[in-house]
Amino acid sequence: MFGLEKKDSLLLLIVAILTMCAPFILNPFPTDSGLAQFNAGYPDLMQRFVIFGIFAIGFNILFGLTGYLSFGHAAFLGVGSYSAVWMFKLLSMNIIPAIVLSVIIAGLFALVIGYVSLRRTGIYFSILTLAFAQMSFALAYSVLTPITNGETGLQLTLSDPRVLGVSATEDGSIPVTNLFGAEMRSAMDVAMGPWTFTFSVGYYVCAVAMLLAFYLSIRIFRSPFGMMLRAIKSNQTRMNYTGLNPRPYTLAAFVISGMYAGLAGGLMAAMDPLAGAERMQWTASGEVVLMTILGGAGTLIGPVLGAGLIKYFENIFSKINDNVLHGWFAFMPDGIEDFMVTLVHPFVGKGWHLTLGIMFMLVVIFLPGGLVEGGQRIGRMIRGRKARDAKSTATKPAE
Amino acid sequence: MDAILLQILNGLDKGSAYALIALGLTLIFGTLGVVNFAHGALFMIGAFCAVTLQRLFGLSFETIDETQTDFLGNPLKVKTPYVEAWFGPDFGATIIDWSVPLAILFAIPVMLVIGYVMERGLIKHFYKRPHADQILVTFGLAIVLQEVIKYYYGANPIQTPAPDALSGVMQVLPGVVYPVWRVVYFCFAVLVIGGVFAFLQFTTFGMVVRAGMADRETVGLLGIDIDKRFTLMFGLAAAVAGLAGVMYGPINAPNYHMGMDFLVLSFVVVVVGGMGSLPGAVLAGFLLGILESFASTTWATTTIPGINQIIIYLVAIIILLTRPRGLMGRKGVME
Amino acid sequence: MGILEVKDVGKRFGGLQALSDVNLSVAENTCHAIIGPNGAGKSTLLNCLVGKLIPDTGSVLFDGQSVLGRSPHEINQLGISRVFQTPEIFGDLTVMENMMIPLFAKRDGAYRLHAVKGMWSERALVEEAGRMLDEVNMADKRNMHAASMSRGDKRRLEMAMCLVQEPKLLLLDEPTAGMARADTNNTIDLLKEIKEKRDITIAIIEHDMHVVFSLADRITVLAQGTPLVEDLPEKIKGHPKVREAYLGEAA
Amino acid sequence: MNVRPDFSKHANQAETAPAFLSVWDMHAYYGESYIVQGISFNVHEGEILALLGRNGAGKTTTLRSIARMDSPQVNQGEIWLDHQPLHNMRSHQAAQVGLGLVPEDRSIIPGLTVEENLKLAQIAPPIGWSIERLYDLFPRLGERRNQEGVTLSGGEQQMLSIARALARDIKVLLLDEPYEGLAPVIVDEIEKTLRHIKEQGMTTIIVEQNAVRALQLADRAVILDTGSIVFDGSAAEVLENESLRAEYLAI
Amino acid sequence: FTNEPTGSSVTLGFNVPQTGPYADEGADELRAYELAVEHLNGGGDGGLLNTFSSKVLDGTGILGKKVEYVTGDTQTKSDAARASAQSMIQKDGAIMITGGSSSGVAVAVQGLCQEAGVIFMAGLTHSNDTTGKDKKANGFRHFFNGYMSGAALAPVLEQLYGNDRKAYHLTADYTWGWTQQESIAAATEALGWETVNNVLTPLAATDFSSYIAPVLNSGADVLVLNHYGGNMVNSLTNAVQFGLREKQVNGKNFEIVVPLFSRLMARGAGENIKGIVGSTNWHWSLQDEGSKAFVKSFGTKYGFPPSQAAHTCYVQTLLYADAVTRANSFNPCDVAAALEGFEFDGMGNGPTLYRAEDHQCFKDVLVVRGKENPTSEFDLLEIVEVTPAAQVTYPPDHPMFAGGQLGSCNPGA
Ligand SMILES: Nc1ncnc2c1ncn2[C@@H]1O[C@H](COP(=O)(O)OP(=O)(O)OP(=O)(O)O)[C@@H](O)[C@H]1O
Ligand SMILES: Nc1ncnc2c1ncn2[C@@H]1O[C@H](COP(=O)(O)OP(=O)(O)OP(=O)(O)O)[C@@H](O)[C@H]1O
Ligand SMILES: [Mg+2]
Ligand SMILES: [Mg+2]
Repeated sequence: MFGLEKKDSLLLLIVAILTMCAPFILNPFPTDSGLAQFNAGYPDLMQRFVIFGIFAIGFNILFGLTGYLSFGHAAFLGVGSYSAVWMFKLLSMNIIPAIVLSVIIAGLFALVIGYVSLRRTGIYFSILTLAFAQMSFALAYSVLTPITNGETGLQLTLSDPRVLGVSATEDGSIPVTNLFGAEMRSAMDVAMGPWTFTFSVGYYVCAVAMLLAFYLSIRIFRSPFGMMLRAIKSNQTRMNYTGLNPRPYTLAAFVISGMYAGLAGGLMAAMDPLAGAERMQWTASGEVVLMTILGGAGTLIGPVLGAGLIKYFENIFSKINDNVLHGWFAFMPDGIEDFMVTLVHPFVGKGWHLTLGIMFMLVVIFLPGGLVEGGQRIGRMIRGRKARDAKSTATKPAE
Repeated sequence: MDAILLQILNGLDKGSAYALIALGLTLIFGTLGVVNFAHGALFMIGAFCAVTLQRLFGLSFETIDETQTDFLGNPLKVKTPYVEAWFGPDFGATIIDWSVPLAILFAIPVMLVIGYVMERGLIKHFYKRPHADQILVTFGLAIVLQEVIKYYYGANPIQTPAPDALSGVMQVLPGVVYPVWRVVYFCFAVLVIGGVFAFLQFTTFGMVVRAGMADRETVGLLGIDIDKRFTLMFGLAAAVAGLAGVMYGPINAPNYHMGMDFLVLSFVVVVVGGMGSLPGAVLAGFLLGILESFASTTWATTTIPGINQIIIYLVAIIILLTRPRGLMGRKGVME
Repeated sequence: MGILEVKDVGKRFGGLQALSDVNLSVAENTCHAIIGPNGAGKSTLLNCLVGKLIPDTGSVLFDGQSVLGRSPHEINQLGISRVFQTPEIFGDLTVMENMMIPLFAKRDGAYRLHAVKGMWSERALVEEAGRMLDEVNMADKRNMHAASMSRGDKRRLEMAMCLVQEPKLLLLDEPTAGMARADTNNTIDLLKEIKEKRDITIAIIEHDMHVVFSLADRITVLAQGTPLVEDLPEKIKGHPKVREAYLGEAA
Repeated sequence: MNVRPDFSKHANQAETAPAFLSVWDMHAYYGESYIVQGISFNVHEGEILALLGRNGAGKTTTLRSIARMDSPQVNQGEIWLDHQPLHNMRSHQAAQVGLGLVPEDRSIIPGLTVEENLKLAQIAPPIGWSIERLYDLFPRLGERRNQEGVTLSGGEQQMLSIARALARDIKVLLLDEPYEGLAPVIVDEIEKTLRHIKEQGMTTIIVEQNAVRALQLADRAVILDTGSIVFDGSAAEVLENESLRAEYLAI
Repeated sequence: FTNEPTGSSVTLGFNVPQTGPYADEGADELRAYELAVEHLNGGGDGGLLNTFSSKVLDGTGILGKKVEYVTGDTQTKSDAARASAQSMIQKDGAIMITGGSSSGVAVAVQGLCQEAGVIFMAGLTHSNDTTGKDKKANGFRHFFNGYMSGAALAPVLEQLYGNDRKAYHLTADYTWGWTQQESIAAATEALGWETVNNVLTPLAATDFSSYIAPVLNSGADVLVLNHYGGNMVNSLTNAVQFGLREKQVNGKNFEIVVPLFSRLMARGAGENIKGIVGSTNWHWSLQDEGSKAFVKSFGTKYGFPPSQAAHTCYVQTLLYADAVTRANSFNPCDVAAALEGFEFDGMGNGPTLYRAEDHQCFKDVLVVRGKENPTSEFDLLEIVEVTPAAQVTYPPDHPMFAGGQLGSCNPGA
């Protein structure tokens, strides 16, 4: 299918089904049950899942294949967001030109930074990218405020020129981002028994973008280009003496992953037209690194899983406060209820960082290949012993 | 002229903080090859050793003073520290006053134990793992350490003042005054840096650890128990980081995220200094400290707006592009 | 004039003159062996030919073109392939993928972005790689992880990677070191066959005299950075100086 | 205290003298791959044992298992050296008991000079030859003492690796292809040295592709094939037995 | 309209920093919110409901619906704050969002609430922009702002330090810092003070020594620190280290001014805060009935007095509930209309006006000073002056607030 091998087609198909059905899958608990707290099927978070998924997929093309660890990838995401918001301010609220521009600008940015940074390898490369991103962040936060609106972030206002649209709608508010008229913010609630599912235009736009991005990344992984990138990671000397110049390959990978980041940034702005400087800070770059490693660097689906998990923690665990905890344990006798609440309290709500930190450690200690390895182990357990004697010594290339 | 001198002093001072943190980091990162994102947390824990000691000294019993009222209008509870009750108000107050210098004695064993536990319990299993895994696990650890501190001490900064005798300003040159504690900090940094250098230079320890880093297997074949030395090295690095933190407390009040604030910077310093080079890290620390100080003068910021925001990164880029392995990096370390 | 012309090449490492006044001419479609004591400068000379080192003095002409100042991948594109003294292969890749990379390099040049093409759809290349693996007796290992092979196998793989590029000049730095006798003999046969079938020039460094004398058309003996003698194999065998400095009782 | 198992029952031949180094029913894995599949053999004090076999037969794996390296993992079996159970030890402990290994890739430590590489060997007890005595044995190393070890020529690295093993006071020397990459004269030289230290009572296991040379030196030979022992007997026997040589050694 | 409450309860969203440097401030805000909910639902001692001039709230929730709440973590980052607010709106059906402890976050979330069609009741945000160039029809601010700080401080500074002073400003290099610096400089220059220099400091700075040292020889005799939070604690600590407090310049004592104070930060600054003058929105030692009632119910519940952030958040919640009740509708547009031009008293700041033109509250501003002999760890500031509202009021078209439009109220879907 689509020029993919059977295994990859299957993976793509599964991912496609999962993303298309996400509004159901992510809302497994009836709306007024205590566990509804764990539902993640609302548009904003679903959009974040797929947008950060795109970001991580792109990052993985660079890091997972070539092993070059960029610590400044958030800069491209930030640049993408800024470009998109400017496009909304100046041109039109249609997201297509905005996203196209953000991909292009992020690509150009990546070309320049990559050209310079790729003169070094290993940690020296990482620090160079970090330095560029931190400079972008610092400048965007202060000196470049006329372009970036500094601390607050670039927002739409009622006085934007918007040549191919209106500055303000008739009722005096800022127009909404749309795809040829389909508003990103519009959503449809469907109630089915005790469940409510929300289908939002924005999410499906992002989901389609992610599927395309994912498909492209599979193609890249399985292409001669992908193999060259893995070869670069494995042995640059041999690469050179085989008549291949590693630099253009790594630069291409860098630019491609920068464009993925730009796409993510553009989509982010399309869903929620604001672009803040924090998006470029090292913590943001670090986050995508963590997502990729958490999910499984060099695997196809890992980065998406990693992105999902971190965003889930950030948005769901942080909202569980003592009040909610008391609600959960209300069925217990008073003393035990309080005890349980005290026990769980440090790990949720304002303690969500703690849980995240512990989870990072547990995953990397027990699942050296990230979440994907966890999945593989479960799969192996299910397939069980019958396959054991048929084992071959050949090591399969990374998923 | 005075202004320039002051900025040089400031630079040396900032530099000594950078150099101390980078020194500890480069022992773990440049020598043991572990990308230790928890290093900032070690620095922070050092600072909180001082906070803890200050709290311990400050443990008080309460007496009720009927003449005053608290914010709810109830009689005011007056606290008296036990040390003042036991050792007399004067000596007790002196002990409390000197809690930061005393915390050095407290921090060394604490940090060694933390370093030991961290290495044996966690890092040991990660020497052979990819750097990416090291990043994830140490970052996770850093968050956990931070959150634990935050849970007990809150998010706000907590002052750990220098003893009275060492606070205030001193005359460093006619007409130029400078805070006493900052001078103390600088001297302390020079002492610690010198000590670490001497230890690694005049013993074979440094060579063995470097060799073990480059090729663990072979070093084992030569009968050397490299694990023990790695542990010791890690403990040493933790202690250096912790001491840097203890002494930094009076300059800026410790808070739970101070480590993260320094983390990125200290990686930059180590890499600019060159991977695997202690003198490089120290040199880069002082260099960046001084440049940062000068970049924040009015003259610099009016010439190039925003230069004070980016100077460190700009210099890092320039140095890394002109010198492939930073200032004094060794070949083949994390390239 | 030979396909490879080395003139007055000299190279210094700090206090050590590793090469001085090296002159060498390798005729097309011959096998030229370079032998000499350890540390004589043989590998250094090879490094100068492939762009890993830049000689301090002298010139190196390949096929009439100077190779000095070119980067390694450009030199390879001119038609020089090299097998290293310690195997340099792509350890993280499978044997088959290891073979594909030189084939792409040969077909597409130093850089070409096939970002979305399926790799195994390159039928012709896959077949060619398979054929070469057959020739070096590694067909059964095609899906193995290169890093987890024994060292002799890595050697053979590296040689196959070089051969499949069909270079004009093949540089071999101790290709059979650590290879089992049987495979050494196979390698000799393979090299002979290749030399005859495709018009290829070989320069080989080897300490195994059996290999040297089976393959070489001419031999240069290098000692302390300078050529001691250059002659036909039979002459070298009996040369007293060479016997003393290098061959010992083995000859 | 340490009850030494009676290996004579398991060994291929009845032995009279007690073995100095005993390997009994050893199984070794690289991760999932089962490489050494239950081998047993004995080496007597002062004996030289040649361990032979094709590429990938498991020779290196055997030596690494005896030296207690982290990989491969030995899941089963016993290894005894001079009444001490090595199978419970880590590599540095085995080294302290008196085991010395010259690895096949030489393992010169990057970043250290020649002299530092040697000094490193003399940090943990027991200490063997002095550095000066080693320089007498390999004058080339003395000349290069301040050069970084990894920039040595291939042969020089081999010398350094052997010298490093001798710098420790070892009871058993395990050599993994010591002649590889060495000029014939140097091979003669090293062979002489090996005979010399044998006279002083050193027990040696040598793995070598140059089987004839190894057999001329050795007292006994063990031949491995795909992880199992196919022959265990005197070296002379192998030299005489055509079919054995043809089948497993291709000579 | 968006999230119209249909059941027996109504959900409010409390979006505060729970992680990061402002976590303690966020925690205090959250306490205040919980207290407010308790009081609205008829629990506790009723707190400010008893002193509030509007009497429509009766402890039965809002319009008879029980008040429930959800919490979220802004991390003091615009993106995270918006994500958190989005989840409250989309997932939990929150009808009003409130909270925050920095202007960047407030402006970002305010913009979001405008687009989504819910009311935003800002927490601690001091930048002029929140109700200036970035004002929004759905957003309301009770807290004071940079301009008001300047206007309140200036007369006190004149009285304390005279009108012949040379001021040196250190300013956090982002929008809040700039607007505050602009306001303070304008107010002090109007007194006759001279601004000798204004140096912008990076947000990420921790050690301010290289910014403080030049002050020593600049000829300035007043240092104004336009910093907040950790920046303020560090710059103040550094300034004291350099002996500025003991210094004599131009024959006068050198003085340090910190225009925006908060007790939590004062606590972080420790001894260094003593004698330093600044402004604050509210302080627990105020003796009016409203303040006393609030301190009492907060202090009884939590064991320590509330911070100004807690106060403003509590009041905002009550004001929202009151507006809904008066409008008799949860429709954001009706609520906004009820808040616009609303005058009230008894909330601890004296008579207050929610001005219709920019949704900014106008009320008395406190000028405070670090206390020399504190009796407890909370007793850090003493009130120097209560500047009457009239003195800090400015016209809606004041140039420092120009450039934005409220737009029209958005009730959402
Ligand atoms: N980078 C370097 N720095 C210093 N000396 C070097 C360097 N590279 C090689 N040498 C020295 O140059 C001399 C020649 O080395 P080369 O590797 O060319 O020898 P060779 O002839 O290939 O020997 P062998 O047969 O042992 O491989 C050696 O003495 C070696 O120590
Ligand atoms: N690190 C490794 N991981 C997995 N398999 C390995 C590894 N190293 C070696 N092997 C496998 O173990 C088998 C035995 O290898 P070993 O290196 O012991 O052979 P050898 O007899 O020393 O061969 P050679 O003469 O080529 O050195 C080979 O099939 C090889 O593929
Ligand atoms: Mg060589
Ligand atoms: Mg081997």
